[in-house]
Amino acid sequence: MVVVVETALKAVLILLYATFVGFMFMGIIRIVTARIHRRVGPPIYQPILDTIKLLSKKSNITHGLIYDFGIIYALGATILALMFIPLGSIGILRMYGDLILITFLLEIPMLGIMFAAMSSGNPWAGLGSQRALLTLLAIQVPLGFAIVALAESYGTFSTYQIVMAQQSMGWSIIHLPLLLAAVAYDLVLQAMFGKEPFDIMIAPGEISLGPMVEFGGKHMGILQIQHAIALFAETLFFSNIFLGGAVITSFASPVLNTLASLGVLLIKQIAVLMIAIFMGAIFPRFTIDQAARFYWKWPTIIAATGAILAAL
Amino acid sequence: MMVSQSELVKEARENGMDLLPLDKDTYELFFGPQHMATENFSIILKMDGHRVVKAIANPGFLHRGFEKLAELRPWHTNIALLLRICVPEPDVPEAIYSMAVDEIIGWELPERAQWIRTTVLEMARVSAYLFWIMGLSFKLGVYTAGQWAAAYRERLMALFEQLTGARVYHIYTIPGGVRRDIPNDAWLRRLRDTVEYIKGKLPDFDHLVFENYITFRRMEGIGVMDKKFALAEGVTGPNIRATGVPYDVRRADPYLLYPELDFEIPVLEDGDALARALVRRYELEQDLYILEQLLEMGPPDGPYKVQDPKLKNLPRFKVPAGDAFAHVESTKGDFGAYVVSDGRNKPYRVQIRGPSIAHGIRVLEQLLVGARIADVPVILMSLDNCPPDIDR
Amino acid sequence: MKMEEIEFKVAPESKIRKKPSYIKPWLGLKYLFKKPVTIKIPYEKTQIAEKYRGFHSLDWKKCVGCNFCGQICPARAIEMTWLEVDGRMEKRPHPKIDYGRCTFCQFCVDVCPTGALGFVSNYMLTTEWKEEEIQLYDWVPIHPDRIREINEKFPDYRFPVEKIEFDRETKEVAYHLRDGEIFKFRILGYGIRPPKPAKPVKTGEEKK
Amino acid sequence: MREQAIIDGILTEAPYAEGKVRRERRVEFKVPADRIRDFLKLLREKGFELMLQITVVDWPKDGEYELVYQMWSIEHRTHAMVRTRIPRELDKARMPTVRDIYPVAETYERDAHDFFGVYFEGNEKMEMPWILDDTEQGLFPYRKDFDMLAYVKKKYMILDRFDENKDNYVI
Amino acid sequence: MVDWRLFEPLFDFARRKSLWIVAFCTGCGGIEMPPLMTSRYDLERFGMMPNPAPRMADLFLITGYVTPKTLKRIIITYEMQPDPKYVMAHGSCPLNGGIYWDAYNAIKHLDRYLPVDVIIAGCMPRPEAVMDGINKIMEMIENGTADGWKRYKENYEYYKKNQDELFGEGWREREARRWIPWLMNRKKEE
Repeated sequence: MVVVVETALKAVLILLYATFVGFMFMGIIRIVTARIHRRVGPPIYQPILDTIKLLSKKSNITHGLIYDFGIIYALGATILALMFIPLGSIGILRMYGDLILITFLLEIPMLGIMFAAMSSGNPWAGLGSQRALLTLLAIQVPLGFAIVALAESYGTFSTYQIVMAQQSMGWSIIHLPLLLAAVAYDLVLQAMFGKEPFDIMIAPGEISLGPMVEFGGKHMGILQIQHAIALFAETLFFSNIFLGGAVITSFASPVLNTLASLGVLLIKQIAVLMIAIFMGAIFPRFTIDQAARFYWKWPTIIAATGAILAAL
Repeated sequence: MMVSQSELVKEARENGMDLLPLDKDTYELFFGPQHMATENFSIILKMDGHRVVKAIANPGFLHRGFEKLAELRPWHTNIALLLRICVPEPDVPEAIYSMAVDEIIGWELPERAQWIRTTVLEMARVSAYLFWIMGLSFKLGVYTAGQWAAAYRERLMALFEQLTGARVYHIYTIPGGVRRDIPNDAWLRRLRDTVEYIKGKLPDFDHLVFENYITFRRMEGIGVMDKKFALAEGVTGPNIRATGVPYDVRRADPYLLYPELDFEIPVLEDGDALARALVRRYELEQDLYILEQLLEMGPPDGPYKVQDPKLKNLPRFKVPAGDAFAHVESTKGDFGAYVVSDGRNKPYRVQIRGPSIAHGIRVLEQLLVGARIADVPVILMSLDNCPPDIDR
Repeated sequence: MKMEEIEFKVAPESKIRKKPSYIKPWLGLKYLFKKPVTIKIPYEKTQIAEKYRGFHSLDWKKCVGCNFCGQICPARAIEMTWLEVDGRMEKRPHPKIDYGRCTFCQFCVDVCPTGALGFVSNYMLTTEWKEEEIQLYDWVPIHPDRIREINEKFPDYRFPVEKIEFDRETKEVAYHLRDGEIFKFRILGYGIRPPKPAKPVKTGEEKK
Repeated sequence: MREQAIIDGILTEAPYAEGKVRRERRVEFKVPADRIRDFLKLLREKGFELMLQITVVDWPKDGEYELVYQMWSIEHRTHAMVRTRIPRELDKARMPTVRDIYPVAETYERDAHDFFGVYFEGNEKMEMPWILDDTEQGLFPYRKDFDMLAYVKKKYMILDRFDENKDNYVI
Repeated sequence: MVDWRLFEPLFDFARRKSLWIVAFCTGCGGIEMPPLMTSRYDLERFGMMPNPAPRMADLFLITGYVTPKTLKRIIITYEMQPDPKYVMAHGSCPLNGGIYWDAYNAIKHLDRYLPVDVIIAGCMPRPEAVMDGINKIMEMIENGTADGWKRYKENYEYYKKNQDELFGEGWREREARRWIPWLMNRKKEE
């Protein structure tokens, strides 16, 4: 019984922490982008206010069961993914957190959003869903090769074991094959964050936010929370498998150890985020066919080379 | 209770709600006016997947009936009205209307007025091009360059404000000269600084937009026009220069001080969106160069408007009967005005010919066929379509 | 088409063309640590040009009521109004300006033969859409010195009048100026011709 | 003179037209309405490649519309106005289209049809909705006899916030 | 159930600080929108940003004159926004027609067709004036006086009557079907 309560408590705490830090990440994205634009930008807590406002809307438009369910589905999948990823020395399901499972769970929120968007019947949402599907398809290939490279090189699919292995042999990216995999994975992350040049599925100037066009009020609010958690989970996953994660045991107190490892992880996550922001600020958007061709070309070649090198 | 699909369709048809897909392959898509890329202009697209099958331009959201309104207001007052035709560069309608009226009356403009008018027109061109860079980069998705362009344009806005007393609607060029003199020498110095400043910032735009690999990928081979097509469709301005026709009103039909100024006309043969963008980019550089030359020349001494006793009583100011056509080179193309007077204190007929009426309807409809939905904003922006001057 | 006939100076193609690059866009990050160009408006003030075309001012003593301003106005925002201040009727009608129409072209100032009508650089007027607040958009301008005094006290370019009260029955108008002063007069009628004092004003012409 | 030479070159092949030089780089032709297609075809051959606008001027005193085809020649660097007159009654105000000669004329013809009611025969987009909204179509607001103030009062039921008695132009 | 009224102050604070704007430039004032949104005046400092989709927007800026053809779209867009929503009118034209007081194709008194919360003077208003108007709307949200959306619900009959008088009955369906014959290459059937 105590174990159940403790696990539940841990889960809630992780969720709260992830949501909060995710919102801060959203704020950081907006502020840093603003600074590159030579302007001041919003306060860092702005995304939280946005979400509160969206949740407090008085009228909500719904288009049926699938429409509501898709959103919940997206949020649930993201939370589940978060639970599988090791967060420093804490983790609920980290033992079961296998690379393929987490990657899969991080991608399916997009499917949930697409269900909802398609059921709204808006042509823009339909267009956006087409694009999102194709993007999803395009990133599979480099993603797969990157994971193969990781698994080949560490001989395991478990995220936690990869993190532990990195404690002894150094970060993944200092090994050439894994560096290549990391580059490919980072390009994929750009699409998962929805930043330029791969923000094709939302593309405000072209298809007016695509799948999001019909969402308003509470639906959009939940999507904002989902986005925040997803940001946290994706950066966390990347820092875990490529940037060494954080397992700090140098302090006597376990609380201090946990805090220190969270801090280290946070720095790594922000570093991952910054690369995404910088790339997003300076490149225009690809069209969907160009993006697909791009993903099937460069990142695939890089990741495949990494996988082959790792296998040798 | 279950209602079958066919019954629903029938009920919808009876209630006039036949909004189903057009046929089994295509669907209807309203592109605008509530859309970030269109600026209150609407294109009705028949789509097949993400390809456009047919496009119909639907103008008229900004129609106010200027040509009728201008017939009911005194000659000078029309300046305050007609400049609303082209919002990004309101000096152009002012200038063409004033030039046409000047021609009907037969006024010789004082040299100082000519200098000021040329400077204002060139400043308007620079500001409109910066605005266009902003629009292009917002539509391409490289927001950084757009934000910078809008910020640098504010410097020109401040200069306009000091010269004319307003930020956007200057109401400055009037028949017979301009309304105010240059405020002081500090203004000229500030203009020189601004020209230098914007010139120094041009490489930044190059890095982000015009030399960016992805921009090339997005714009190459999109919306291709050839020379014959462009001439037949009445395309003017940078758009026709991008197809290889060196037509520039400033050289072909010189006005104001342009015969004395030295500038180059960029001409490219490709006729695609990229060529149009590069031509505009080079023209921005040339406009800054023209401003430098004008500043070098310095404003000549003398009156800033025609000394005519008739100008004392503006409401009763009469223009002799006659008609005239005047046009200038705006950033969008050949902007013309045809003014008819019947000798009273109001114009008899004013027709403004915006370049976008040629670019925005037939050219756009034909260029969009076969384009991807992502190319639609790029084509719109590369044509630099300005909806208010279609609608008037 | 004969190209040789056109002696345009055509730019060489090499100057116009650009080379695509993956590397150069990264230079776009160079302003990341520079100071933003933003004017932080509630805390900073922008510099308004000295002769910015803002609201009008009117020297009532100089105004001769010639209606030139009313004739030139493209929006017909100006109407001549007969006023009564402190029980004495003004000898000439004065222009009443409707900012629900005015386009701030200031042609009226240009044509004013005596220089009575002028403009100040105040430009800010924000109200709710309520009948009593919209009254603010319709006023007879006050003396430029008076506006200048108010501007010295409140340097934020706002409309110099805070509230306009208008009694539809008695036609009495009260301007509540921003520095607390109340300025009262009565509207007798509209038009260039003086109103007939004996005849009661028609209800159809009810006007602020 | 260059302009005179252009006119002479054109008029020898089109004896039905009149031409004159207005000033440097501006020429003017008067053509009967039924020969407009022949004349524009000729102009196109003679190097007037761009059509800038079709202007309609309403002359109710003469009972006529004046159509001004504004042409520009990049080759000669000259602006040509081709004037023609047609009756202004709505059922008689008909012109042959020049869409096949200058494709862009289609747009200008739609414009003229919407605002003046000139019907261009052969232009199949004549019936297509153009700038004006449903309620204004068929009003032809740019005609001189369109009473705008009365129409505005009827349509918006308000001309001024407070007073509705202002029904004539002060100017 | 949780009593959400307790959280109203927090909600009002969030609504005030995160006004998303519909990206719909309805008139000339649209030209001052880019400077407002971009580096020089940077509205994002107040948490405002243009939003391409009306479903998630709160504030509607009527940037200048409104023609009947645009007004149809404005009404449809306005009705798509979820409550609470606010409308701000720029310049003179929506109030009284402005310079288009006698134009046959410009709306004279916007309040007859759509509830407007704040109006700012100017032709066109400077960005500072627009920011002042936004400030005003923020204050009104705090006080609870920005109730245009409530008025629209309560007086829907009145607004609908005016709209129908202007456009003719059944204009929504007519607008939606208008282009289908032309897209399908068949002439209007009527």
